[in-house]
Amino acid sequence: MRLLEYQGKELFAKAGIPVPRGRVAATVDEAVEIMREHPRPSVVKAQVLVGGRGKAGGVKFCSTPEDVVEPARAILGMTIKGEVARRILIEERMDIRQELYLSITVDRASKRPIIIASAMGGMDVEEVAATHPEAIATFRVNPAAGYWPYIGRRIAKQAAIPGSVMGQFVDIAGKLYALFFEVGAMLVEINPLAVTRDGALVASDAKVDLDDNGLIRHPEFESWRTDLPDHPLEQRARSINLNYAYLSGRGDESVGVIGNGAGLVMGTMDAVRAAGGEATDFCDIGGGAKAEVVRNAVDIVTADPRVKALFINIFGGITRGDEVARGLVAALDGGTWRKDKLVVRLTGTNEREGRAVLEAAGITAVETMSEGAARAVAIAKQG
Amino acid sequence: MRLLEYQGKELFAKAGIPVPRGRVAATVDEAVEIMREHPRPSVVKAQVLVGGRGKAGGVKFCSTPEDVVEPARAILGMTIKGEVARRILIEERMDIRQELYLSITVDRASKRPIIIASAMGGMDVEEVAATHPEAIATFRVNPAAGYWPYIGRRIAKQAAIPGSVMGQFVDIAGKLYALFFEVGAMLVEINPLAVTRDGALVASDAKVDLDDNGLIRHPEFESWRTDLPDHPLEQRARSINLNYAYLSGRGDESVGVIGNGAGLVMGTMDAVRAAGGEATDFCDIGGGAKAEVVRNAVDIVTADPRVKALFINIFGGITRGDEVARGLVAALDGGTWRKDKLVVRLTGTNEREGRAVLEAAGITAVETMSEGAARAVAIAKQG
Amino acid sequence: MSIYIDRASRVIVQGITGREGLANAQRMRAYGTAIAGGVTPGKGGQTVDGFAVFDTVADAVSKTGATVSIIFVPPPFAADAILEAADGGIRLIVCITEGIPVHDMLKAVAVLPDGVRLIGPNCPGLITPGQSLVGIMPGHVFAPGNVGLVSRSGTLTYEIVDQLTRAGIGQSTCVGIGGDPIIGTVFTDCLREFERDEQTKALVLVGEIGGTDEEDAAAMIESREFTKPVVAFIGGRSAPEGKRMGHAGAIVSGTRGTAQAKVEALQRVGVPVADSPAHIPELVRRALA
Amino acid sequence: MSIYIDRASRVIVQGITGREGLANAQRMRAYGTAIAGGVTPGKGGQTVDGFAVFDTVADAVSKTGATVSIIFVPPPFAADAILEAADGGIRLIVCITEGIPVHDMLKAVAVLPDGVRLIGPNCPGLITPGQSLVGIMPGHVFAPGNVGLVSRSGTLTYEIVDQLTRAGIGQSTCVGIGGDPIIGTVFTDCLREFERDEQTKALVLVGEIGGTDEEDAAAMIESREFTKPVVAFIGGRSAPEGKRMGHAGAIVSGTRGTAQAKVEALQRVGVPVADSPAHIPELVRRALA
Repeated sequence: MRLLEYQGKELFAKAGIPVPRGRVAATVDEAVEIMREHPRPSVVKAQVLVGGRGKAGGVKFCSTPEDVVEPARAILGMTIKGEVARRILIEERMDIRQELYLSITVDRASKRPIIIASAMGGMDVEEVAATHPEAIATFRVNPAAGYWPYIGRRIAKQAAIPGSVMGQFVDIAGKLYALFFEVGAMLVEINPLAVTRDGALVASDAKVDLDDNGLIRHPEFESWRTDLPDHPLEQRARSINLNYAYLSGRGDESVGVIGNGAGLVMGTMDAVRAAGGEATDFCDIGGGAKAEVVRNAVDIVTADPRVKALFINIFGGITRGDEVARGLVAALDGGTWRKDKLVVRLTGTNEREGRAVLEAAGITAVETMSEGAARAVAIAKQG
Repeated sequence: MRLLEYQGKELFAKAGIPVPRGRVAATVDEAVEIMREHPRPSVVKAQVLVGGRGKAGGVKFCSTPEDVVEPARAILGMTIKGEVARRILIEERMDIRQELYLSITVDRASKRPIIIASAMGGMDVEEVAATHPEAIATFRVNPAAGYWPYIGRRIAKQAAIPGSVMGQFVDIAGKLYALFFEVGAMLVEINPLAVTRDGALVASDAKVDLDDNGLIRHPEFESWRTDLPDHPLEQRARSINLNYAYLSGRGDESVGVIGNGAGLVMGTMDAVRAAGGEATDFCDIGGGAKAEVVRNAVDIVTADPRVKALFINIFGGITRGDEVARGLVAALDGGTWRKDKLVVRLTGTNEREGRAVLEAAGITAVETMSEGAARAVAIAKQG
Repeated sequence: MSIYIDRASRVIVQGITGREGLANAQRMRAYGTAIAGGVTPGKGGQTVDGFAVFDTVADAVSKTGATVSIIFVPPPFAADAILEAADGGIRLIVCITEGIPVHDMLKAVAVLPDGVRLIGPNCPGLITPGQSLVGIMPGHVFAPGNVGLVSRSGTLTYEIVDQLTRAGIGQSTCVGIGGDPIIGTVFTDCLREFERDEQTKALVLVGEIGGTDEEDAAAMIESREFTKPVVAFIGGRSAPEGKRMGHAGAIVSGTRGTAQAKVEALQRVGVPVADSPAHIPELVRRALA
Repeated sequence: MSIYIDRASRVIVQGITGREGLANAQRMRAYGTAIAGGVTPGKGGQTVDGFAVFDTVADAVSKTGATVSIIFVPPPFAADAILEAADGGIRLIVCITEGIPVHDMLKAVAVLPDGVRLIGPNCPGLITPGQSLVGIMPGHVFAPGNVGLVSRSGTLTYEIVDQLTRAGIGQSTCVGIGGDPIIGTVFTDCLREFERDEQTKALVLVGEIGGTDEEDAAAMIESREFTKPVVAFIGGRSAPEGKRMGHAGAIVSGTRGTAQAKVEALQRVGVPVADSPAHIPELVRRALA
């Protein structure tokens, strides 16, 4: 679960990492109220997850309750790369001398958290990494040993962090590491980590991505979900614990794909593309799914108006073919989806029983994935 | 720093370990007030560090504000094994079905915290360990791995903790382990860990010993110091960071020993005993001590009226002989201690300069430790 | 021969009294796996459908001599179960559980003792066809033979194995390593084992977008640490790039991790990469020729 | 020969710009130790009394090739300094600092990599007389020879060595392992090294009340893992038992840990235990005869 900047900064502040003074507003009136309480040179920032909001006009300045109106009105409701800014963060402006970079993420290869730092922070750090890899310092922390100050000193030295802020840097890196584990994050990133004119380090931005599996330990973050601009179908799927993704795509000639197992669904999407089509809806019913789950999956995928054909690909292991078939028939009976826009491939456990259920409902299953993909694409192209 | 029961229970409660409801009182009036607020069957317990308070009359019962007066009056100020009970803990009485044992301490050999548990808790657990070692379960936790619930389950199984309280036991063991590290303890012990009639586990007693070196991270515990019944000379020594121990002993013919390095001081005490005497005051001035430290050491040791002879044994490494000599002369000049009741042995770094300082003040240093010990004992015996 | 498991492997099931645990214990037993018993704290001494239940892994190991365990406990307790297995004397731990917090796994993997192998979590387990199934795969699609398989995917693997078996190509051992960010056993671990295994004459490697496990395997092939013929398939080639956030991922993996990068890394070291699972049997046949 | 250090040992001083660090760096250099430089974060690039200062141990190691470090940093930062040394490539770490929180050491020792030896903390260091002093001992009381010494005490060791040297008995290497509850190197570690060291013909073991390190050494002598003659002294025989609290300590150590238990354990395996440091030279002479 990715957090908006203001949510990330709330976590930073609790962890003792310095952030600019600021408050979030959802309306122009709230923005005016904030500026009335704290009339000072401020920056107004669109709260979106996508990058590049500055170029898109999502960052503006103001100093008084009067001149916040225009920026707030402009940004609230603005769409940036398909994402609607529903909130703005109003923060005091800082006098920044240098922009550093600091992040911690999960390094799959070493199976460890990796701390990444650079003295060349800001928008172009990824470019720096590609062109000047020596300007990027990394340290893979053994989680059993944990963070010790020498790690921060070593990174700071390697990344050429200015000596004058070394102590602060080592401290912030330690707090960021503690926060990373405390909240179960996949990523915590401060970019830029600003050096102000008076020599203080301040987290000028905050990107936090929480491990969804870790949220069982953090029910307190669930309330932040509503802030996230997911597609409504994704929200609906999540509410019933279904693994569904609404993918971008042209939308015409689209195939919705349902399968058991993320790998199989991805493989099926590959097959759809190989057959000349495009999959825009990904739905994994998981292992051992009951009829009810299948029915929900069909309901959600067919609710996407872009979908012109539905391809259900099941390879039964612990998932039973007859359960899937029953769910499918129930979904079609209770819904408006037409059988002739459906392709089913069913094999593995209880395959025979499943096929019988389908045939009784007038549905014939195909034999192979390739065959099914070809047929689904043909249906989608008919429109 | 060893904590009194009520202090340990305060830490337990914060850590989420169940303790009986109770409050501490320093006067009879406070005790009456506590019983007035909570008139219930209660136990009144002397707050002392020594064991065996029950047999010594330090544990009594009451139920009303009236009948707490007698026990409170009896226990407050009571001396148990040389220790004065300055406070009483008044707790609700529990209906105990079984007494378990649970502790965590530092195991030097494995360099790990060791969790110890037994289903045979209470006063006699040490006896159980000696006679029925199989009734004691232990687990040396790798601090890098930390405590995991399986450890608690494994110990519980091995110690035959009743299955009905296994979940609570695993939870309490985890909380006790976290507390152990949180406060930097050398020992956390729950004995007995009571199983009440309604099947709940409650810490009936609490023994916590904090690592003195760890107190730099825990200034909050310093305020608890005043509760501890140390000897006033020990308190004075601690206030100036001097490593001093007031040892029990007959007190006549006593030798006070000052040296640099705990091992050397202990060795010197051994030499005093070998010479037929007894050392009652241990003072280690540490490495590289300045004259001021030596002066303070002499002041404190000679303030013990039992001391009949003072033996100062210095083997100069980073400690300089002339510094020691100057501190010694200053102490004698400013105090009332007589030179003829003093034996000095001085060797190592700046030995010659030190001897010169002493001789100028009319003090002759002996050559060896054995010689010094013999002379000190002879002086002490003269009285 | 085979890798990791064979007919002699004695297996305990952690979480055996749960629905999943029991059903899969029965399926494994039916396949021929030597299930020695199971573990459910607090239920030691009971018997479920003929399986002896123990309170702790240590107890189960000391009483049954099992050296393999398979874990079906719920996500919040699974990392604890893994470490209990290791501490209890288990040498091969197969964790099926899906949805374990990544940080639980970061900690557990970091303290797993040397000499203990973890497969998974969030994996279908492994199978040495005709001998032992320690997992949740549909055993009937597998057939004994001389092709090894290692896969990050579950059901996609069944699909591929089904095609291999129908084409008359049997398998030595098939390992599903799981798709979570932090897993115990990666491709290169399996390649090392398959290199030593005399029965295995060729290998099918089923990768997926994300991570650099496929690139690492390619590097191992390039350095001749793995010398047998390999056929690969990379799942998710048509999947859109996820909504990316932050620069850290890009800094760590650079240009690696995409389907494109994986395919190129493998092709560069001479590994044919199938466009579709349907092409795999033909590529394997050629590799064995 | 010698153990742990010799003339070739290149040493860096962590905390070299502190009062203790600098004074001891100078003393060690004067003794002949090859001091390669020192480390003080934030002072890299400076020079103090001819010693090059580096910001990090990694930096110092890469620029000087040192493999030994001695630590003089204040207690709250000492465990961090130990781990920095290990991470930076140091193989032998000697920690002089007194007063380190026990829990810092529990954690640091648990994660110290294999192959890295820590001596101390709260120890006087070690010396191979005539070659290298990595510690705070008064070098002039030591003399080269063939008797090894290992001690839990500081100044008591100087006392004993002084008597050995005056009696014409030189030393191969003397190691002060420190008196804290958690230390990196214990008696048995040193015995293993001294057993292999050809120069060492006999060993003086200076123990102390508390712990079971002396009993462990006795067990090693009994099992013939250590075969050279040993002479022992146990300090604190007249010390009163500390005010004991709780049962845990007694449960862990049983009847061990007292001076009496240690003396008996050593005597039982044929080790003479001196009543007073003054008797040690005579016992050593007899052991060598």
